[in-house]
Amino acid sequence: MTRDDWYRHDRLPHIYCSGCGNGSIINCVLEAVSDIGWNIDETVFISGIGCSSRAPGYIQTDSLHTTHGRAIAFATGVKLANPDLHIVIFTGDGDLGAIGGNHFIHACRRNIDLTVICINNYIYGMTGGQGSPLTPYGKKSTTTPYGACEMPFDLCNLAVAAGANYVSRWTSYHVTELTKAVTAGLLTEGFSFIEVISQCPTSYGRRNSLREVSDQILYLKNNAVLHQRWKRMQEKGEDLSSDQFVVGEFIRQSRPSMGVSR
Amino acid sequence: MTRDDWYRHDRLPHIYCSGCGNGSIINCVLEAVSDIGWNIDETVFISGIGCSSRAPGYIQTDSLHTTHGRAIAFATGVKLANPDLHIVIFTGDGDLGAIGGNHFIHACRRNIDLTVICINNYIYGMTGGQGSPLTPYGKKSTTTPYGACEMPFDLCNLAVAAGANYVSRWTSYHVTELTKAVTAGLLTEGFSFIEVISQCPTSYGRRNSLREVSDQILYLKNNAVLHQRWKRMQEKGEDLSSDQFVVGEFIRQSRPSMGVSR
Amino acid sequence: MRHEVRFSGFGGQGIILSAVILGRAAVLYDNKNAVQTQVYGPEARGGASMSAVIIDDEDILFPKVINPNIFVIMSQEGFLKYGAGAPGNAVMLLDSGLVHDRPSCRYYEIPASREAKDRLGKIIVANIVMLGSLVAATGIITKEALEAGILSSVPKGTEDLNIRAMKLGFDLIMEGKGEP
Amino acid sequence: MRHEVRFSGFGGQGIILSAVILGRAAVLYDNKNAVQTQVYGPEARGGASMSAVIIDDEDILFPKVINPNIFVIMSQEGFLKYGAGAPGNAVMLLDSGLVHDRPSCRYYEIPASREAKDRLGKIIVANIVMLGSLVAATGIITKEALEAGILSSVPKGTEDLNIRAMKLGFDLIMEGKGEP
Amino acid sequence: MMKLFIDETRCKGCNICTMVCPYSIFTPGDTPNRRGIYVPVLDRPERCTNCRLTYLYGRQLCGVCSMICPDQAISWIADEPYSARCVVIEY
Amino acid sequence: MMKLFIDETRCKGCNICTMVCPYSIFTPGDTPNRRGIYVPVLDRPERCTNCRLTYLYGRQLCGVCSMICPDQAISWIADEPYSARCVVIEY
Amino acid sequence: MSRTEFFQGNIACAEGALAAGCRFFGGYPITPSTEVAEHLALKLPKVKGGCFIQMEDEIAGIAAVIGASWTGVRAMTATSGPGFSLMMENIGYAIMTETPCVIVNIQRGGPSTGQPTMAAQGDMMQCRFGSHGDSSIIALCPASVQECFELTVKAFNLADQFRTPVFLMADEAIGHMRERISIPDSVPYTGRKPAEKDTLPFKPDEDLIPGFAPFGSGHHVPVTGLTHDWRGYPATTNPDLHAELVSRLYHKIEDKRNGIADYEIENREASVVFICYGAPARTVAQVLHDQKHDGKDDLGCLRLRIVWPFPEALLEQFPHASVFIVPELNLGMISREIQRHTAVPVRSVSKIGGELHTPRELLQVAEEYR
Amino acid sequence: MSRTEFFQGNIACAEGALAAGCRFFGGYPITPSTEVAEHLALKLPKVKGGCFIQMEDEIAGIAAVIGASWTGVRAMTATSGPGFSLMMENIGYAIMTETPCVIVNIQRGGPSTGQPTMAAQGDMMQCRFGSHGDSSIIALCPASVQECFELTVKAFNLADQFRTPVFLMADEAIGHMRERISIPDSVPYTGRKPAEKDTLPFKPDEDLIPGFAPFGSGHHVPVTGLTHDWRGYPATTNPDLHAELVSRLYHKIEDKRNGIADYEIENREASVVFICYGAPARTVAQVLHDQKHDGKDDLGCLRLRIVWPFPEALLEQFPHASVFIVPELNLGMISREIQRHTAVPVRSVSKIGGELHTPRELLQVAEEYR
Ligand SMILES: Cc1ncc(C[n+]2csc(CCOP(=O)(O)OP(=O)(O)O)c2C)c(N)n1
Ligand SMILES: Cc1ncc(C[n+]2csc(CCOP(=O)(O)OP(=O)(O)O)c2C)c(N)n1
Ligand code: SF4
Ligand code: SF4
Ligand code: SF4
Ligand code: SF4
Ligand code: SF4
Ligand code: SF4
Ligand SMILES: [Mg+2]
Ligand SMILES: [Mg+2]
Repeated sequence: MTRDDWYRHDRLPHIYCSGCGNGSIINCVLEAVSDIGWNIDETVFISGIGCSSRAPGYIQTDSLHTTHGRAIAFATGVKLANPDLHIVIFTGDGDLGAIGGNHFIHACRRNIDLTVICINNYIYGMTGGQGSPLTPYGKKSTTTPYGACEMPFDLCNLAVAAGANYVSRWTSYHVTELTKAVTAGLLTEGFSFIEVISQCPTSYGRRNSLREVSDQILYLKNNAVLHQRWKRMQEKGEDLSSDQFVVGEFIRQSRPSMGVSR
Repeated sequence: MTRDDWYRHDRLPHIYCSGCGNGSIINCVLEAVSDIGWNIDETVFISGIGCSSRAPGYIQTDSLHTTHGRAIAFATGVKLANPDLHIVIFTGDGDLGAIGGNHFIHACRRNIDLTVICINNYIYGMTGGQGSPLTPYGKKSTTTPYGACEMPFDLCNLAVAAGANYVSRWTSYHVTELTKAVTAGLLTEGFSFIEVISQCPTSYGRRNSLREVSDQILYLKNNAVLHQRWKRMQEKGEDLSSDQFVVGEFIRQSRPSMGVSR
Repeated sequence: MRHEVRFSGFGGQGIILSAVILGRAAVLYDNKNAVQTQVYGPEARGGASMSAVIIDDEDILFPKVINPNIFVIMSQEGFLKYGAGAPGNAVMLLDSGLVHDRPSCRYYEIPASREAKDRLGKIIVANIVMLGSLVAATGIITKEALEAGILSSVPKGTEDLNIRAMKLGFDLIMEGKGEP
Repeated sequence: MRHEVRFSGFGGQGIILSAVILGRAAVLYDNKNAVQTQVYGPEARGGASMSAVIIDDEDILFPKVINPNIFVIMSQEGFLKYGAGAPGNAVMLLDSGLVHDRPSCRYYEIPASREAKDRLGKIIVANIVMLGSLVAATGIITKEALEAGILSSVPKGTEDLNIRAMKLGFDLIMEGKGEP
Repeated sequence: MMKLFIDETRCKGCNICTMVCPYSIFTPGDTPNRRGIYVPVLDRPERCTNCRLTYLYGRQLCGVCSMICPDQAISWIADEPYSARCVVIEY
Repeated sequence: MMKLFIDETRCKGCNICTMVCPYSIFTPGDTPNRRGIYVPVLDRPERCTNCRLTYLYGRQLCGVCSMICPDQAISWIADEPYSARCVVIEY
Repeated sequence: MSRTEFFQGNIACAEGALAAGCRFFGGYPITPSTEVAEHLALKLPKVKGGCFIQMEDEIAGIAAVIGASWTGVRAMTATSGPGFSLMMENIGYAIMTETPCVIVNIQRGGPSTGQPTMAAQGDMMQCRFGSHGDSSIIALCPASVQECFELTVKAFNLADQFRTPVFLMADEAIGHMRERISIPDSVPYTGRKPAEKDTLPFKPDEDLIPGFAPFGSGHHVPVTGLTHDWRGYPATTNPDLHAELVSRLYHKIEDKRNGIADYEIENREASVVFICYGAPARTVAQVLHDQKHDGKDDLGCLRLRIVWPFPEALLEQFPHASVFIVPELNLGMISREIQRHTAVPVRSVSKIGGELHTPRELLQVAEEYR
Repeated sequence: MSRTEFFQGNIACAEGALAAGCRFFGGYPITPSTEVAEHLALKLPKVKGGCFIQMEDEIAGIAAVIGASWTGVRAMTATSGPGFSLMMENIGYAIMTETPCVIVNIQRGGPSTGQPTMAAQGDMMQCRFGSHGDSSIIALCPASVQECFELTVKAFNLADQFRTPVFLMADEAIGHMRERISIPDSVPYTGRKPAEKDTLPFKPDEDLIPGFAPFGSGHHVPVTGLTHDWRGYPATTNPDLHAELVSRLYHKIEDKRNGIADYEIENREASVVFICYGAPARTVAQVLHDQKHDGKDDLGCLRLRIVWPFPEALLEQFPHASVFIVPELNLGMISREIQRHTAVPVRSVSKIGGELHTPRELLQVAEEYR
């Protein structure tokens, strides 16, 4: 089976805006599952609510489009009740980082065998552009009209601190690297977390002087700093610019995990 | 005013079991606020639900004994609506670490000017001894009759990763150090988090071969490893024993904070 | 007399804004009553967006459009979804470059997008061109009210452009360009 | 005949367990009906704990104690809170070392804690001593049922100790020690 | 041989493909289709590594455009081999 | 001078005080009070640093027992100075 | 003096809050209520003492609002079905602790995520019975943009007066439509009755409501959601105290139900009487307006602006009623309540799916009884 | 064969779940329901395929249960008021997605944290109306330890049969008391109707209920809480689809209400009729038992074991009733429902605070009507 066979073609084209990064990310995830060769009957996609969380609806498997923020909690039940199922979660910076934060850190702690793809577009896309806990300091949204005055989370740091077995970050531009990271996450026992920074031209870009889709793509391309390089920068006492972010793999370990099929 | 003046004497003796560490910790916190000399009219204690969360009820100030896990969210409203109030939160490992985890990490992220005292007795005391997300691996509780099979959180790590300005850990045995840590937390702008490991003879000790209160006190005394020593151990490649835990100050910084009275 | 106007097009064309401007102009500057409503929903994102305005001299009780008698259509999908069923006695203004089909009622072909691009250099104001044409063609509100409505609705710095777009809309009708 | 038994003491004395054993014994080994209830609540922690058992040959419909006629009291606070109001026709067994006051009904003074400590070396089984005395004094269930009830309720390895405690309770009554 | 193909019923005209192809095979379209979409046009698609070499190597060789196309609009369909002609490859 | 004082209406007999005093001033009680509590007894409380020296230094000097007593049962009340007598301090 | 605007219902609601002196908004975005938050995000920071915060979820939103209210400020949140469900526990806390606050629910189609962008009145029972335990609350239903403004103001006044959460139960149709609104320079104001010095903080006055002592005012109020006595101290195993407290919380509102009723009656002589609230009232108004054109006048209407506590005495205002027709955008919620109080047949006209009843649909039902 | 035990209601409930084949418990401890979880924490790990998990809160608890249910296993949670309130959003999700699951609520005194250790029936309206939007559910009320067992079994059967969340609405009095229970070797079992191959996953059969296709069975079911069509695809702006779906969810239960009714009737000829459920039924039973001793027989009783959907046809079983006396441990919740359906006067006898009505109290009320 190829990536294309995993799509629910009768639901395409999807509802995403033109230039939205979500579609690229779904491609990468499906590429990874088809590469690994998971059985489509035994793979379940689960999500919360948001543009990003609509992803499972376009995939030809059993899927659970749940309530806002709760995908991981639902998935925990699915996985523990049937550890033979492979479970991938699609979520957003709002769904996971705001309302769903608790389920997130608890899943990391339990190291339950799930893979979470968090599409971080810095904004609540679905509801029209409110700030999220990932909206960078100073950036505009409909609920931060004067610029966000709260510091954002670093979800990867949080996942590491909470105990996840696999953590990495890429962007919707880095499709090749992302596909590899997702593959690694899927194959790691325990909880895997992949944050994907993505463009939302409709609700984020146009409010933050990234008018065109291409501006956002270039932003992702130019501001991604490789984990290894960041380490070297730190050693030299250098700091990231306010737009830069670190990409790469942050941890891969094997703390005790739950729900692993034997 | 001395510590004693902060107590609601008409409510003493409190409901805590004989030998429970909660009372000692309240002493330390009140010692700290009276040391600093906060005005009793402008100090508010806020808590969730649990034995630990009953603490504010014994203190002669305005107080808010809220719903389970939500103390920080309520406190956020109090503080932002009136930044002149000093706010201290009492919570437990269940209240903060289980149901209240999301409010916790968000408050760390926002760095809102609150001080949180989390009494970690490794158990849900109030409801009679169920496991909490802090119950150490393998330990018994009424809901982990075969020993906890989930890894516990390190709340201090989590607080640091989420962005808190002040984080430290002590125990109900270390009353002097604890009082100093609380004082430091109260005086730090932004979010301060002090975890206090404490004995619960009724619901934890007797299920985990710490039958007597004295066993638990000795446990706290003997297994606390000072932060600095732990660093040296790490350098030497040594590990903590399964009973040991690290105490001391983990961070004191001044990231941007919210709700600070000007 | 109750007028029910329906706007449709695709996301980004400013369909909603057109309706709001019309309603606001009617209420604030023409002293009429107006109710503006619209279709929300994610489906509106890729597909056709729709907004409606009811204008009446009397109080507007039932606030939803029942029998729209004026249509402003700016995309083919919008036409199919919201314009194709227009009753015989309706009037339709359509962006002739974007709508391929034609209704069975009276209609005006307004090359709004093309003219906006060619004459004003900004395709983004095509909706205001359509508004101008609408008012010129139907007189549903006064031109003065429309102008005031536009001025109080568009972002600072774009007033001039928008007024020129409105006038372009007037002209396209006056020049008889739109006549069916 | 409906009997309503009320147990009270402080936390840690095994007040609840006593009641459960009595109820279980009645139901499983004496083929009677029984309902056991208790007071929960954090206030019960430091203060007096209370548990009640209703025993009846018929079905027990209303499950709460209305007029307790048998009291087993193991602390002064328990006495004040749950025993002091005992009606004249009631019977009370009290741990004479722990309860200072005396009721106005018939009562047995059982030095259960002291005897448990002195004779069995374990103050923890004072409640079982009281249970033994209760059954010996009132015959509310058979001694055999009580023994079976205890055996099926106490932790493995403590059976012998508990049975000895029960017998000690019997003896204290037989020896007339508790007589009022 | 394979042929690059843009599914017009899916493409939303975002032009991301025009930014990522190492051979600049995609260029922004300039006329809207019936849905009002400016679908990119292909510039000498036979230059695409994937088209040329996938069969040879028996696996996907680039495919970045197809992977990044958020609307699942880019794919390859089988095609008869191109007749020999000079292909200028621009790096 | 001050005098160490255990409030019997509060003490729950946990004996934590008996573990922490550097002078072992508290020792576990052996008879229950009316509430059934074994309140610790004080062994030569005049040895307590706090009792002896707080007035002298104008601040709390030890106070660990009082701070750790979970039941707010330990405090100091004013007392007439002890009459001179030999105090053996055991370290 | 007043100014005229062409506003959405949601914006009018936010403007009403500002006019009422609301100084704190804590919430979480959700369609179709988000514009309330967005407008306050723009405006509150510009008002002295004003604070807008987007919390991590709705549970935290209402929690922050309750916390803010205890500092003495007027505070509100806005949400829709899913968020409203999440608030239920803390709403009960506000009831139990007698914390004034305003909760706006712009109702959308449920259950669950259902129809995020469509109108409904499906949470009318939930606002009354959605939190565990016995209680009573106040719920207002606007039928126009103007009323979104006015009833928001009123909601704050009632919240302060009764020390209770008050719900503005609007719906997507009213919240999202734009129409004429006239915004007055000043609005009615009834604040919290202050606590007298040295009174017990939860000891009620004769009106069953205790005076309010904000945090920081030296009253040292211990607030708890546990059953508490007049001092605020927990007393969780005392049946009498619980019965007294919870009955009082119930009666302080329910006893006034016919007094605080806010309604419009049209044609008391009618035989066919519509009872309505919120968006369907617009359809009913159209039908009643149209009957005059048709030269008829046997249709009447009771329109409720305060739906809970339900003012059942109003049902007697129609001595000739042969039927009560109750159009609702749900499966007949307030119809249930009406049935309890009257012998007149109640005809529930449910419509779910997001569209309003058309005038024709209601007329057809009315015809059946003519 | 069966064995006799002396169990708490909560333990009986857990045992009932095990007997019914429940293999998943996800929950969060709360007094007075915790023993249900604790017992299952002990037992489930010993059962093949059994899984107990304590989640981070009640929201996650019910979420995990719903997730587990989609793998085809029987799954449950147990809670009390505050936790129940938190579950409301996801309960709506279970309703909308037609996910069978059992939710045990051991009711305690509310609102808010209220009286954690005292008995109440204050969540009876909440279980019916606590989630946003229109819906219907099934609620069972045990009045003895034996019924805690039996009705838990029945709850699982009804959940599977109707593809809906089913509530076991017990109370602290029943949950915490210990009494005789007889545990049979096997229990009635009605499982989920399986989905036929290649049918649409949400296309109902004639009984209005679609067949169930568990995850992993190759049916590729897209489950969503949004309004969806028969394929499970979102269709959130289609009024007709929404109306069809939500009406069906309502009617699949409500239409069967008089059929699935589970009740006991005593003395159809009575003039004074008690209607009761749960713990107060014990008091009523005592009163009726005692009247025989007094040589009277004018008291009758309708005891409901299934309270929702409300089987109103049963009210007609008492042709001579001059009053319905409804003792409840709340301020009169089911009384409200009864009032809707009958012309017989309804006398609500509320008791809140945690204690049961005494036989004398109820007798006194009955005397008023004798
Ligand atoms: C309980 C609840 N609160 C709020 C909402 C409204 N809501 C839907 S999606 C969303 C935000 C989604 O943001 P994110 O997860 O970043 O997804 P994106 O749309 O940006 O991909 C919100 C707040 C909801 N559906 N349910
Ligand atoms: C929503 C909700 N869920 C559950 C409970 C029951 N509950 C009360 S306290 C508590 C645990 C408290 O544990 P912790 O915070 O560790 O406090 P401790 O008693 O150990 O000090 C729980 C689960 C509740 N009151 N509310
Ligand atoms: S709103 Fe943003 S995230 Fe949502 S579909 Fe559009 S571009 Fe993508
Ligand atoms: S149960 Fe544990 S935490 Fe609670 S009062 Fe008793 S000892 Fe303290
Ligand atoms: S990336 Fe895909 S959707 Fe975007 S323009 Fe290219 S083909 Fe079209
Ligand atoms: S596969 Fe690679 S080379 Fe071929 S068109 Fe796509 S991006 Fe260009
Ligand atoms: S520490 Fe306090 S409560 Fe404990 S024994 Fe000593 S005086 Fe009593
Ligand atoms: S203050 Fe110090 S020295 Fe004095 S009794 Fe207490 S612990 Fe001992
Ligand atoms: Mg997002
Ligand atoms: Mg704890």
